[in-house]
Amino acid sequence: MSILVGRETRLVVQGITGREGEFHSRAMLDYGTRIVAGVTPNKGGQQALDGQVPVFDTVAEAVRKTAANTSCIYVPAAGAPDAIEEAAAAGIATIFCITEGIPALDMLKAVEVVRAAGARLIGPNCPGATSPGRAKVGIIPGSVHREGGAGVVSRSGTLTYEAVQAMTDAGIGQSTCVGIGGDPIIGTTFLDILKLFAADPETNAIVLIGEIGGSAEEEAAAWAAEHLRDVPMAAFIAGRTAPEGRRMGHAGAIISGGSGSAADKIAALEAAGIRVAGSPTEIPAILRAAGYRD
Amino acid sequence: MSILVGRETRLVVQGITGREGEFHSRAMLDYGTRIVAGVTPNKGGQQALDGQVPVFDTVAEAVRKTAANTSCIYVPAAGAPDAIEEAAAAGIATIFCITEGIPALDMLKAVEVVRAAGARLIGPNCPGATSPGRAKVGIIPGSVHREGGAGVVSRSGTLTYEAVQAMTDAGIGQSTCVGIGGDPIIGTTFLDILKLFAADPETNAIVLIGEIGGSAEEEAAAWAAEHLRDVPMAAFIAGRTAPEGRRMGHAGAIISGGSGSAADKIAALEAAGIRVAGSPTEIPAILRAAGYRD
Amino acid sequence: MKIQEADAKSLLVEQGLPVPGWEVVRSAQEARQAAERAFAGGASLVVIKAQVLVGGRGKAGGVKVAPDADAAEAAARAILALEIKGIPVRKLLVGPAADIVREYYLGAIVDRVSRRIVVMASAEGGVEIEEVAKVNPGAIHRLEAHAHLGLLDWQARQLAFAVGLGGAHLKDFVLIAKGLVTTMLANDADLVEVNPLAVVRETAPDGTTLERLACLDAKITLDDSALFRHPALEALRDLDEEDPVDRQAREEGINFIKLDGSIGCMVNGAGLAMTTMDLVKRAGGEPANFLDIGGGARADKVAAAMRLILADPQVTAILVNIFGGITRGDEVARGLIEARAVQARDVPMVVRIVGTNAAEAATLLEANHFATASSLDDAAAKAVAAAQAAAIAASTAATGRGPGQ
Amino acid sequence: MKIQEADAKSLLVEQGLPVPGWEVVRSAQEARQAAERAFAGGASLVVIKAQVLVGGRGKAGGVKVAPDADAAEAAARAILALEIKGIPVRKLLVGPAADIVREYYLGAIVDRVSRRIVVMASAEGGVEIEEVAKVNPGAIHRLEAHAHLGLLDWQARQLAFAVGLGGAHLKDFVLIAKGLVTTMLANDADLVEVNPLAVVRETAPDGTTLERLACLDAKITLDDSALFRHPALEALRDLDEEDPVDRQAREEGINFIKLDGSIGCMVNGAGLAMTTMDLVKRAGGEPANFLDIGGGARADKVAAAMRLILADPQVTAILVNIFGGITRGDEVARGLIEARAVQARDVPMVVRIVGTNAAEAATLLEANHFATASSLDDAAAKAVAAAQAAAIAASTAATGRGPGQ
Repeated sequence: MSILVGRETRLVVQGITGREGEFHSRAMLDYGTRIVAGVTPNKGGQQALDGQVPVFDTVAEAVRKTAANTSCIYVPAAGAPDAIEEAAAAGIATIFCITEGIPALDMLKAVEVVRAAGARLIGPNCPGATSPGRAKVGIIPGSVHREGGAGVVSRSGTLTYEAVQAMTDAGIGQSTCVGIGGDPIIGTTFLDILKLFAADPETNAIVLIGEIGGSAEEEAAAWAAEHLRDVPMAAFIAGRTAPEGRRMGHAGAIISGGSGSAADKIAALEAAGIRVAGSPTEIPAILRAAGYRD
Repeated sequence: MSILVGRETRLVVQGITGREGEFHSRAMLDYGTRIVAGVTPNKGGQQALDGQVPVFDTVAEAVRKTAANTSCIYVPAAGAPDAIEEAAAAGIATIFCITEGIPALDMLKAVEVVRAAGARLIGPNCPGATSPGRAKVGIIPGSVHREGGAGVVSRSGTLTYEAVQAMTDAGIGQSTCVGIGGDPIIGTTFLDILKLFAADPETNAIVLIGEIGGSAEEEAAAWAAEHLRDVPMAAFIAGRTAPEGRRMGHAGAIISGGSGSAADKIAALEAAGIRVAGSPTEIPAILRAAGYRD
Repeated sequence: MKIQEADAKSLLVEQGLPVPGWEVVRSAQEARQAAERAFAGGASLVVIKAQVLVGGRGKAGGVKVAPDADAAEAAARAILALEIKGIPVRKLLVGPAADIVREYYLGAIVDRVSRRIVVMASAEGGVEIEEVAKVNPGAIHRLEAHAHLGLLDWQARQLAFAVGLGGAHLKDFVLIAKGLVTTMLANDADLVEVNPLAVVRETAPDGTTLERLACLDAKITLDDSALFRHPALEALRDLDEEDPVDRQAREEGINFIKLDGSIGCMVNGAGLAMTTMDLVKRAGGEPANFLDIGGGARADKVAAAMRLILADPQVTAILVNIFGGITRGDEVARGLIEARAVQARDVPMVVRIVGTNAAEAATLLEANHFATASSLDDAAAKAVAAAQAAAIAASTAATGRGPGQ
Repeated sequence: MKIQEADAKSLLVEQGLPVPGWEVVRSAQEARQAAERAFAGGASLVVIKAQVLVGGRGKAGGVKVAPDADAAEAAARAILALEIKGIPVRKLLVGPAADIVREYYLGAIVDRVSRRIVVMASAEGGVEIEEVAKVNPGAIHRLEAHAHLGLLDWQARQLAFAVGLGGAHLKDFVLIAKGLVTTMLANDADLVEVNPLAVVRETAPDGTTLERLACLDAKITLDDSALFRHPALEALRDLDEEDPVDRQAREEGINFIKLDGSIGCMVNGAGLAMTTMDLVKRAGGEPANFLDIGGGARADKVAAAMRLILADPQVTAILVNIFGGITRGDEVARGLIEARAVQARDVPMVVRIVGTNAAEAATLLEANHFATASSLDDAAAKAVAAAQAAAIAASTAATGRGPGQ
């Protein structure tokens, strides 16, 4: 098993004929992900990726003809909320939105539509998810992974690669690595992913990589304290040196009104019995110290 | 038993201090309906109906303090959709909206809100419902009723009284009489009420009183043909002489584009094995001929 | 409320939709001048269309195309001489005729069943959509728009691909389809229809041609219940086509529809009013009107309703049917007594009042010598008999002989 | 993007909210004239407020009240002489001072947790809401508005009653609360705050007084991601308060924030950039900036980033940390080589490039004699060492003596 993506994933890529969409679709295919369809309005009938993937005008048609169950969106910010809503309405169960820079109010609306449709949205502004050896959806480089039993969840992109690479180098493989995205309004939170990992029999340890802004890490810590006492965990929080009131690259990474600081998050995690690494390279040792065995 | 209203009804009247609201609330109290609260913004703390009913500023407060589960709305058209949404958000399970003349687009929005809240809306532009001997909510004169086993559902007001009086005069009592309203966009349809009657052990016969416009009678007939074969039924359709393209008083009563005529509806009902009366006074005889025994 | 094509087009233009230009004229001479302006603007043909609120004007000869100003004037004269379904043509729309490549249907309605806005599109445009629905229902593509969301981009695209308007026209179709729903929401319309929506060929000044989408006809029905918040739209009501009695009824707050029969009806409640008409017909008579005095009517409203009924010279008998709930029977009786005291002509009247304060009403009616009835069936029969007696009396008066003589 | 109080008030006025008049001035003389106009308009007191984007101006002496023009001019001069949290005051708001009866808080935010618009109200207005949240959280009443629906009437009423603004002020409160959310939706704001919302006493020309609600202060933060669709709002960016380097970074499309340390950082990815800063600090150094070159950066962007870093004279060492995913390591290496070829001053640089095309990058860097590191911890340590060496060298140069001498 694994969460969110796996061998049962039948992927439709929205925006497959764009530069980003095509580049990453190729990498996903190379990794072994089953891409069953692409969608680009007005390019229906074409074949993408050297004839490997049929392109449709609408997600509904792609679902009807290919039984796609998962979507990955590389559509530019102005069109991405519409792409999310189209996927949800077409019955896609799991929607990854890689797109960065979507206005927050657009996302509030898209999240309502996704909720009403009973779908799951990961992102936006996220790197996607990889279940090593099974499938990857998004933009995480496949090379950083190793198959194993540790689940990784992160708000970040390259920081996740860094942490995962450190785990792989230390011999700790991953069940699934999920980037939930750096925006303030995202479809799936740390807490949601912790619950999925908790229910996944092949995930035996969890790594949480947070950053300044909001209180999602604190909520996750509170839940973990109650429900994940027996699961070896490690955490890392970026932004100990970030100044208050400035947005640190990610739209969601800002300490405001005295809340959302790294210190608060670290305190909450430690209080929940989760050790917080000073550097991503320390994560493997913390996991082992917490009882993780490969 | 009965449907929608009964001894378990704990009613909050929205607009209780208005002329209509006060007049009908008094009649409901006289009938024995348990009115636990009234709501009029800025009149919270007052007592309505000679001290018999406490008034609150908001429905939420009324629900919190009186455990109201049913609402009846006498608020003017401009404020009625908001009143419906307030009731739904406050957790009211059954909402009757008596108000006439609400714009259709406002109702589309209110219906979405009610759906999302999982509540039931009856109306608008409806006379309410009475479960004889138990409770009445709305404006149907209590005097027309008699306790019994026939369920009545109607799009009309005074026509319903006429039909129910004819039944009462003929010795056929009612389990519940429901007016679903004469507007094109209503919260609860014939079909919804048929399903409730079908599930009610004390309803042994059903009378459906329709009129021109829309296709709700046809849908109800199709369902009845399949599910109510064993239930004695009678119907009446108003508007055999109505000209096409004119709105006959009710916003929903219009034959347009060749659809919604009385002839179509009568044909559908007869095809479903339901006899359609030529006059409301014939309803009792049809019910008895269909096998109804008091 | 129905509004004229030209007004509907104005509402579409307000939302940024592509509608070819037009003028509204009231005479053949004005039509000629409008046509001349269209020709001067580069048109090679002009279209002249009757502006009436009833359907079927095409079949009735109410739409013509003209290649020059003389022909336009002649066409206008011919159309202005028409009566379409009993409505005399008083106004014309004149504008450049489009060079149509292909016609489509696009419409938005407030749908009773789904309780959503339903947007429909079809590649079979230019004909009545009800006809398409009967003959080839699969040709109509429908989808539901949430009133809070309007039509979403992906929904509009889905419709475009369904009717074969992807490719070069996709962007414009999305704009137009969304604009239809925006027009509906902005004006509280319950129907907004563009039929045909057409791909038209246009020639640029340099001689190159291009094809684009245009809304060639428009039909909009406004929600009467929402007019209170659109005072500007109330001005679009076409008083030319409204019966003066209808207007009077509207101003009195009475639901009134004039029909062709001889038995005037006064009822409280719309469903009961229709039923009363139906029972008049069943008893062998013909209702002269639909009239609902509404709930809780007082004596003055009853008197006003009586004036409306008596304004129709065809009315030879009156049936009053009141089931008192909110409405108090004695109030109605008082109104009837007042009305009869001042009414211009004497017409037999049968009154049935039951429900709230029926006993008081009965006392009043009896004291004032009104004919009454207990059941609705009985009341209808008596009213029909009275009308028949009046007809016989009238024919006797006309021929100078009584019946059977 | 933060905007000034006066601009925030303009956005509220656009939505029809009651905001007392004001003028923005840049000198004490202009302030005097504005005050004279306010007194001529009937004000008995004027308020002069510093227009700065940082909080706490009241405590810093940035808000004063004056009873006459002389006092207003003096107050303006005093405020214009202030620096508030390091920001010199350049602009003032001048307007009639309200006669405040009672203060409230009203605010709307885009809430991360509920993923709804959360509207908050409190009867404890005029103080920082974060303070109220800590001291008396029960005094803050919250409710969620759906982004598709906006704030509904009943929700606004509920808030009004919760803070004790029913009665005579109910209608105005509903208008203002709904207007706050409308302001948010119309401008893609992620925060709209009125603090205080106040009941103010006004005296009519005839001497009668009345009380009404007014928005006395306003704070709005706009969503940077949505500015592309609000070109007019981009003009509200206060360039006076923006560091020129920040502006340059924005124009280059680079996420850059200047800090106070000596080690310049260039990283791809925001989380990794923060982590790099954190590790610099952990290794005993101080980061000079946050800099994220974004995904897939090419050589020219790398060169631009390098210019931004070197524009800071405090930078004595540079740490480049790239984890190649979309970003190709060799592209970054080429950018670094180009940048170094033209750069004005020579600063030690430690480069770590892993991931996509790391091998090619390593070859390029080695050929060009760059100092490299394999792990991030190692890179941070080396950069800190280089900065410390530079500091020692500088102090040696300054004193004319080497270390240990």
